[in-house]
Amino acid sequence: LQRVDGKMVMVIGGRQPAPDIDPSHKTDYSRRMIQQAFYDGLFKYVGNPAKVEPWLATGYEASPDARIWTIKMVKNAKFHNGDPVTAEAVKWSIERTLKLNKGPSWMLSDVLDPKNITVVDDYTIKFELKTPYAPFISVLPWFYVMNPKQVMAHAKDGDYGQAWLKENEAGSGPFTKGRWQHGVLYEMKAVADYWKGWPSPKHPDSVIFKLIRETNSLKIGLQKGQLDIALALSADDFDLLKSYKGVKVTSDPGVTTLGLKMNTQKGYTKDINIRKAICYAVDYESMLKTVNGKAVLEDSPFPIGLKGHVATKAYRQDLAKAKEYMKKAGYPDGGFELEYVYVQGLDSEKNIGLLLIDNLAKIGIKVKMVPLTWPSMTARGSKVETSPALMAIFATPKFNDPDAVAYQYYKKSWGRYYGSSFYENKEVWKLIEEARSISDWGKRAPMYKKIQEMIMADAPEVFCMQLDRQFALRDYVKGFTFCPVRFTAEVDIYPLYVGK
Amino acid sequence: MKQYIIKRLLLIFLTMLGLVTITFMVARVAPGDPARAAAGEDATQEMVETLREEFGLNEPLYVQYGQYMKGLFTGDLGKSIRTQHLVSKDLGRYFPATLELTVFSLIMAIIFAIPLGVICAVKKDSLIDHLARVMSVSGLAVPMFWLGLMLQLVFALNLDLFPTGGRLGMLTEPPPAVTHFYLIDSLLAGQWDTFKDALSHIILPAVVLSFPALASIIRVNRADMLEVLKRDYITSARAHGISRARIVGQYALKNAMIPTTTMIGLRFGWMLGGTILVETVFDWPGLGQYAVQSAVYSDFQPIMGATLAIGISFMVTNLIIDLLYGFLDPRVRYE
Amino acid sequence: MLEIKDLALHFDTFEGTAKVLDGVSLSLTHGDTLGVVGETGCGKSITSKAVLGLLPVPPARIPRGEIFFKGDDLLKKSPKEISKVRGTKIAMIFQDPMTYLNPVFSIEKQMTDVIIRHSRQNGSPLNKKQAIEKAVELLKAVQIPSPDQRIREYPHEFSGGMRQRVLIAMALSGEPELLIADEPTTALDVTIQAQILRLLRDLVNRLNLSILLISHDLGVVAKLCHRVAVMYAGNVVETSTIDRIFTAPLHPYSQGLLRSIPRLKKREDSLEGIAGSIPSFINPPKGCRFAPRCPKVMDICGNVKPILTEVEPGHSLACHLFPACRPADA
Amino acid sequence: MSILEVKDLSMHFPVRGGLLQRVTKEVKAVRKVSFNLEPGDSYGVVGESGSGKTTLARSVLRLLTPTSGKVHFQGKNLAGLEGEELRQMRRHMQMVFQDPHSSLNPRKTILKNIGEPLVIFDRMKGKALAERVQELLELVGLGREHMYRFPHELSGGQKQRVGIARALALRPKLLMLDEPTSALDVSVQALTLNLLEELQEKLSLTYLFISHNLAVIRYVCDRVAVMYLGQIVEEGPVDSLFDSPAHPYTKFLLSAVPSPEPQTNTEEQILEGDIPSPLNLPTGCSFHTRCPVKIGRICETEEPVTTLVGEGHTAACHLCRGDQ
Amino acid sequence: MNKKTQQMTGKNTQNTEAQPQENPQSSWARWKEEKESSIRNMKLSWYLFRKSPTSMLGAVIVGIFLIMAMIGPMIVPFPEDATGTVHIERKLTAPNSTHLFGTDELGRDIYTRVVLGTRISLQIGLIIILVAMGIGVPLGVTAGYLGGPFGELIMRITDMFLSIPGRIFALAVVGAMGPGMTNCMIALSIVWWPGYVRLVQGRTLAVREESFIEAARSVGAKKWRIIFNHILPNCSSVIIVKASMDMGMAILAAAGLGFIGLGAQPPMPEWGVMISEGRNFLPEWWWYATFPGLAIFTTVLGFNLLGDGLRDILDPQSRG
Ligand SMILES: Nc1ncnc2c1ncn2[C@@H]1O[C@H](COP(=O)(O)OP(=O)(O)OP(=O)(O)O)[C@@H](O)[C@H]1O
Ligand SMILES: Nc1ncnc2c1ncn2[C@@H]1O[C@H](COP(=O)(O)OP(=O)(O)OP(=O)(O)O)[C@@H](O)[C@H]1O
Ligand SMILES: [Mg+2]
Ligand SMILES: [Mg+2]
Repeated sequence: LQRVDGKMVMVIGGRQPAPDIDPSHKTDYSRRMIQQAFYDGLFKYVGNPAKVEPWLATGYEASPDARIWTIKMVKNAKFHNGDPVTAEAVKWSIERTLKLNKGPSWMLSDVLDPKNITVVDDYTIKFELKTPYAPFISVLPWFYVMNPKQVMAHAKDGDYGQAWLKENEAGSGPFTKGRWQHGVLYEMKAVADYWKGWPSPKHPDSVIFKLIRETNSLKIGLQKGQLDIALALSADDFDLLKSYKGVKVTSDPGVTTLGLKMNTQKGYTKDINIRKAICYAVDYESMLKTVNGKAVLEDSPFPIGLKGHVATKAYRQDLAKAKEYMKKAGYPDGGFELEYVYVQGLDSEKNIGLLLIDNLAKIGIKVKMVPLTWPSMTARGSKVETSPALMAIFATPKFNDPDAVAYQYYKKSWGRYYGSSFYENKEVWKLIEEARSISDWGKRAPMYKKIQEMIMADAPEVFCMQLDRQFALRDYVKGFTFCPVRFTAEVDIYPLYVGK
Repeated sequence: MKQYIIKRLLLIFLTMLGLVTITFMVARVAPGDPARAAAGEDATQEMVETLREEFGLNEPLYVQYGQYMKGLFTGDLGKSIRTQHLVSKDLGRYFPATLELTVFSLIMAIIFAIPLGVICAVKKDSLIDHLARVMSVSGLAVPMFWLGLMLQLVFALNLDLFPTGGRLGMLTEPPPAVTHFYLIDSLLAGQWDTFKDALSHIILPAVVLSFPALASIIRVNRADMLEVLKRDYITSARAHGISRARIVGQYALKNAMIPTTTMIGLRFGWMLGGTILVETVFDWPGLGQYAVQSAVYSDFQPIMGATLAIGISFMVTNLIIDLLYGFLDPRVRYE
Repeated sequence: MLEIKDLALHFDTFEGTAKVLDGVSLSLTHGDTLGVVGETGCGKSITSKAVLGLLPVPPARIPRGEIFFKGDDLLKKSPKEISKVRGTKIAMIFQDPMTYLNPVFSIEKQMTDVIIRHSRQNGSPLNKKQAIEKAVELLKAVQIPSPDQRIREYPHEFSGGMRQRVLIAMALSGEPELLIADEPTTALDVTIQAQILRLLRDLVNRLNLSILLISHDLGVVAKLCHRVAVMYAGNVVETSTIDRIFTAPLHPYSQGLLRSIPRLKKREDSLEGIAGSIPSFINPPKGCRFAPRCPKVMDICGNVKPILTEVEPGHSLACHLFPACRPADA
Repeated sequence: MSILEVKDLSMHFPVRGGLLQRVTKEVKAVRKVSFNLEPGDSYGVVGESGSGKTTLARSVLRLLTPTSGKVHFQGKNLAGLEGEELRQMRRHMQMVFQDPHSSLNPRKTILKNIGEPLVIFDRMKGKALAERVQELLELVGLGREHMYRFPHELSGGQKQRVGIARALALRPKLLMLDEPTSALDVSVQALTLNLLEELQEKLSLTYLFISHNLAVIRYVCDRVAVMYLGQIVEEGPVDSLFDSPAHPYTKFLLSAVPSPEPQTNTEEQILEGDIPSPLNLPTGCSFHTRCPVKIGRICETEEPVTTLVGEGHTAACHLCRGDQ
Repeated sequence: MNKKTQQMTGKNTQNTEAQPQENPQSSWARWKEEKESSIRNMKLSWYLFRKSPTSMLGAVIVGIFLIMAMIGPMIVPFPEDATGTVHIERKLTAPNSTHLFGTDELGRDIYTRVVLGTRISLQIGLIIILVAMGIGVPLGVTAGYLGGPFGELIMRITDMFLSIPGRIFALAVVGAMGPGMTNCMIALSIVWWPGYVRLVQGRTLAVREESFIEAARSVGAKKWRIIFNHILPNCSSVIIVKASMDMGMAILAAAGLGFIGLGAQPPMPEWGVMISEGRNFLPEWWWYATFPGLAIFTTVLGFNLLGDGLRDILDPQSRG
């Protein structure tokens, strides 16, 4: 913790830059951490398990068919330039995202036409969806409210202010933009009179998100107290940091799943028997060890902790069964090679690959590790013809509704990074369609149970594990809360404060 | 002379065109789909198409090439898909850092290497000569990134003499930009603390970056000094009774500097390339790191931009060095 | 004035010790001109460099011998003292004017450096401007056209003959008493050679210089010198006046040498030449080094080294054909 | 019939410069040179450095393609020959080079160096080749023990002998000797010159002997040509030319040679100045810039024509024409 | 010439004299006679080489690594660790008697991987150099000997490549083609060949001026004969010297690319990659990054010293 001119500065060290903080654009942990600091949404995810808490909203009403949603808003919220946050601004912001068709727009683009957002009064807004959509409220925390006047004042050539908003903010959140040095650091300054107030008077006056790409430097920084929080380290590092004086390491079960997507439409893995053999051949226990046990094995396509999750009959290492399935598939001794595609440089996925080489060798399958850059990898996964036999994918449900995960197995997900298995089961698809359009949880729950069981039986991927989320903080950093639907290394900096 | 410079600049220009063409072609065989990556993990096909259009990626190759070339002449190097910024803007942000590091390292290498080379040559086979030779052989053999890691461990962690990385301390404001070299700018602004901070940050990476250069400059300088000291004109200077100090420091050194200068020019280019590794290790927010990250992201506009920037500065340096020759060696003619 | 006595010089090479000079004795009186002739590699340059202490010290080594200059043994002087002798007492000009001028400095710089240094030693230091004036004067003296302009040029802008003139001018700048000229014309064309030789002769006459001229061309030596020393493989085998050597050489090597030279004035019927080549210095013949090639070789030649002895007034010789040259114990 | 007839041979080297590497200037290294060689002749060419002696030899041998002029070898014009025919012609004309050291491939044994022409032309190999090479070595006074050595293991004189042996390998009729002894010591030079004389007799060779050493030329040659800036300024039988030179340049050249005979050292005449650059040739008579007996404007403007000054003795000088 | 060789020459001359030449010599004796000079030259080179302790050190190091590359799998305790076996249970063990260099985060024996990495690194270096030579030498000879507009074109293109810092260009190439060992080798070869063109062209220009080339032409040798018999052999020493120096440099460059994640890929035990992975485990698990680093250092040092030594005996003119 640093003090400059009597002000407290908290420093978070992370590796991923945030070159573009436009809330209507693509987002990831670093960007969202900053967006969450600068902007408010109607709702916000808090707590573990994640709950949707009203933020700019005070409450909502839904029509019974989950089609029309009316939301009431707080009246005291104001943007950093003093403008009040009104329903008009909310409407404009959501419209902007949908029209630009970037970033989070995909969550609503299927169900919401920008025309059907109506401002009822200054602080009431109404959404009429095309189709019933039960998780509507769950996705709203992803849509931040921008100040339309401020943004449009900087708009150029009809770009909706995109060029400007990339590096500037027009929000109402607890922080405003401070020093902005691309590739080096981003500073967020606390808004002293934040409309919602602060949970503790000892909140930092400013927070610096410092880019430190080397693990080494991150660790040293934390150890020496130059950093207050270190993000995105490996399980080994977190274990090590625990032993440092003045450092505290948090660990919470997360909902991020690691799945090895198998191409179900092409090649050897088209055969369900091969897929099952692979699922039975993998040594799940060792997999846990690669992350020092900081994970739990998946027992369903849905992560444990997600609403609607039920334990299904999961695959565990059983070489006899694996061999049996190989025999069924017509390859009793294996004798072929499969590609394992993963993100180059991502050690956890690399380790899984090495484990696969080891495990699958036992049923006669050779594994060729193919590290690719993320763009190349998603490109390969986008077509049946190029999608590899095995592809490691970490996926975090974007909102706290089973649909967020179920949708990954829906036909519309084909070609997206999590849809690279090109899973096809008309029955499952129909169930997914149905379940998302009903608002009655009592009816939805059994449907999701069925979905989970059926997907598990089809084995479109090796369901591996759910990683625990870990953060390393200096021990005087208080107020840290964990929320599983946030991105892997994302910290909500609003509640942080300094205490003994 | 003027004509020569114009000719060289023209040559640089042509070379750059060739380079752009080659990198462009190479970049386009890439299997990656940067638009998809830029659109985000959950992007729909439609969203990907939107971006692809925005970046002009769905045009035929020759059209893209033409557009790139056209952009080049107006200073538009395209847009980075990873950072969403204009490449020219990114270059402006990161290149000064790289230049500062490289120039500082080069100066450091020269300051140490030339006197050492001379001393070694004069005191051939003495202890210092042997030491310097050992250093120069190992300097060329040690992997820079590894050396960086090791120095970091010793000097930053164990001895706590220098920071582990970065260009300035977190709380230090960069000095007002004049030259974009923090060391110079902070002095210009009279910010002594900032200067010290910048200096403490630059030393470790500069040592690593300059190590191979130091080694090879010592080698070349030593060898050339030895060679020159054997030359007839040195004998004749001695026969005319010129003092030893003057013979070594002037008569011989100026001659020996001719090949050494070539080596310095080569090393400068080599160092610019070396920043790729050093900046990665020391978190130096420069072009090398930018290039690496773009490469890892298959983001080719920035890679081309970085290649161009580094290529041009290397060629300009070589031009300067060639002009320096005229000062060192009157036999050189500029035609 | 200059007396070299029994000078031996060895080079330590990794193949062994090269005994390059094996007791060279020469003497030069004031105002005299002495030529040294011999085949390539016989040690002429080395001898002259030894006088001024210009040898690379390792590998070179002087195991015995003395070099007296006006009574002082130059070999016993410290490097500092010897550097005072250089240029001011003894000056030197070299074989290849192309390589003996520093290519990266202007003639002006090279000359004024030398001039200023000498003027300091003489106790009347000149400043830069005076030095330049003196340099221009010297260049004029060696007949360089428009010296005040050309002095600013660099060596490569000069022709070979002019470079040699510059070197001569530099050598003269310290007003030396002895000039050692190591093959000053070998690299030049005959017409240029004639120019340089005349220049040298004029200077010698005008400045009353003593000169030690080294050459492999007997013609050149004959043009400039009164006396001549014939060297073979690190030994002086015969010294005498020019006339004696050319008309009646006594040593078989000198004889062979003279019979090898084609003459311009009349057409020779046949030349003789000397078969074989100069022996290895690492493993030289035990006795007379010329023995393996000598047409008049005797038994003793292979075992005992002849001593340079005056057989007639002003004519010394080292050959067993003359019993006087045998060492006492043989 | 003359074995070699050279008529108006010129060789100009282009000098490139500027941005586009255009030809900006020309070095006129050989200008309109004509001479005849009878079988068994030893024809000498003398001149200062840069006067074009080597270039002349190279263009006669077609190692360079002459700019203009004719070269008839045994009545056959070489000018039009290309490829195989030219190669076949080379069999009869060989060259010995100035620097014995660089004229042998340092990576090949003497056997291979000498044997190369035999391999090329006669496809000899193995024992036959070794035998022939040994023969050649013995011809030049070396032995079998030298056959498998590398050039650097031989002395300068030995290397030059190897060079001669190689030139003789194909039993040529004409040998061009480009300063074959200038890198050698006098004692070795004498031996080499003797060898050359001997060989000429034994193998009935014709020599074109290039040298800057007038004494050597006098010793070896029957006829001699004096070159200055690419032109032959005087030509004639050796005795006539040496004893009564007609061209002022030849006179100066002869007087410039220091003679070892002490008594003959009379006061010589000295030629002032340097040889002009072949890039900027003087107009008129190219010697006029240095000529002390220049007769006036005619020398600066008009090229002198070659005139007969004695029996078979010609010179190109305005003065000589006046004599006529 | 040294004493020994002289004596040998003397002795041999006597031998040949003693035997009448026409006697059918044994083929062994003939061979000996023919090759005597070559052998003597080699002996001399070897003698010179041996005289220099640093060159010897280089040769020894290179020799050891070559042997390691050849018999690596036979001398390591856990050969399977290099191909993908994992032993999570012994992860990150400090160096001890079973694991001389400790183990990595998957329990693989670092000693094994470092030793087996030798083959990869040498292979990478060798292939890069061979490809670079394969492209550069013919082009260099062509440009140098034949010249003309084609030669000019070659040199212009070479200059173009030379005026780009190689590493950055290699980065661009691998970045575009995607990470991997093959692409890494392609990229490095692309940036490596121009050096050989320059070198060989320069050398060819120099050799071309030597009169033995003229001599060969005057005895009717054709272009290709001159190139293969005269030019190339006389370029060979500079090429060999450069190649041996470049081996080290290529290994370093490949490791550099491996380090930033664009070179060889797991499970290959490539040293650069190992350092790259190991650096995340510094300083606590220091052995992970340290030993591969030392391996690179030693190999490159070996090649540099060897190259230096070779240059001193093969090509004494071009130092530096
Ligand atoms: N630095 C050295 N190391 C070993 N040997 C040397 C060295 N310098 C000269 N020599 C040897 O000394 C001998 C005499 O050399 P020197 O230069 O005096 O010959 P020279 O008579 O001047 O011949 P030239 O006529 O060629 O100039 C030569 O054989 C040479 O090899
Ligand atoms: N390949 C070439 N290109 C350009 N100029 C050349 C070339 N070869 C020779 N010259 C020039 O032609 C002129 C004559 O050269 P040449 O070698 O024939 O002279 P030379 O009489 O043999 O001189 P030397 O006695 O020095 O051997 C010289 O000025 C030389 O610079
Ligand atoms: Mg000499
Ligand atoms: Mg010539």
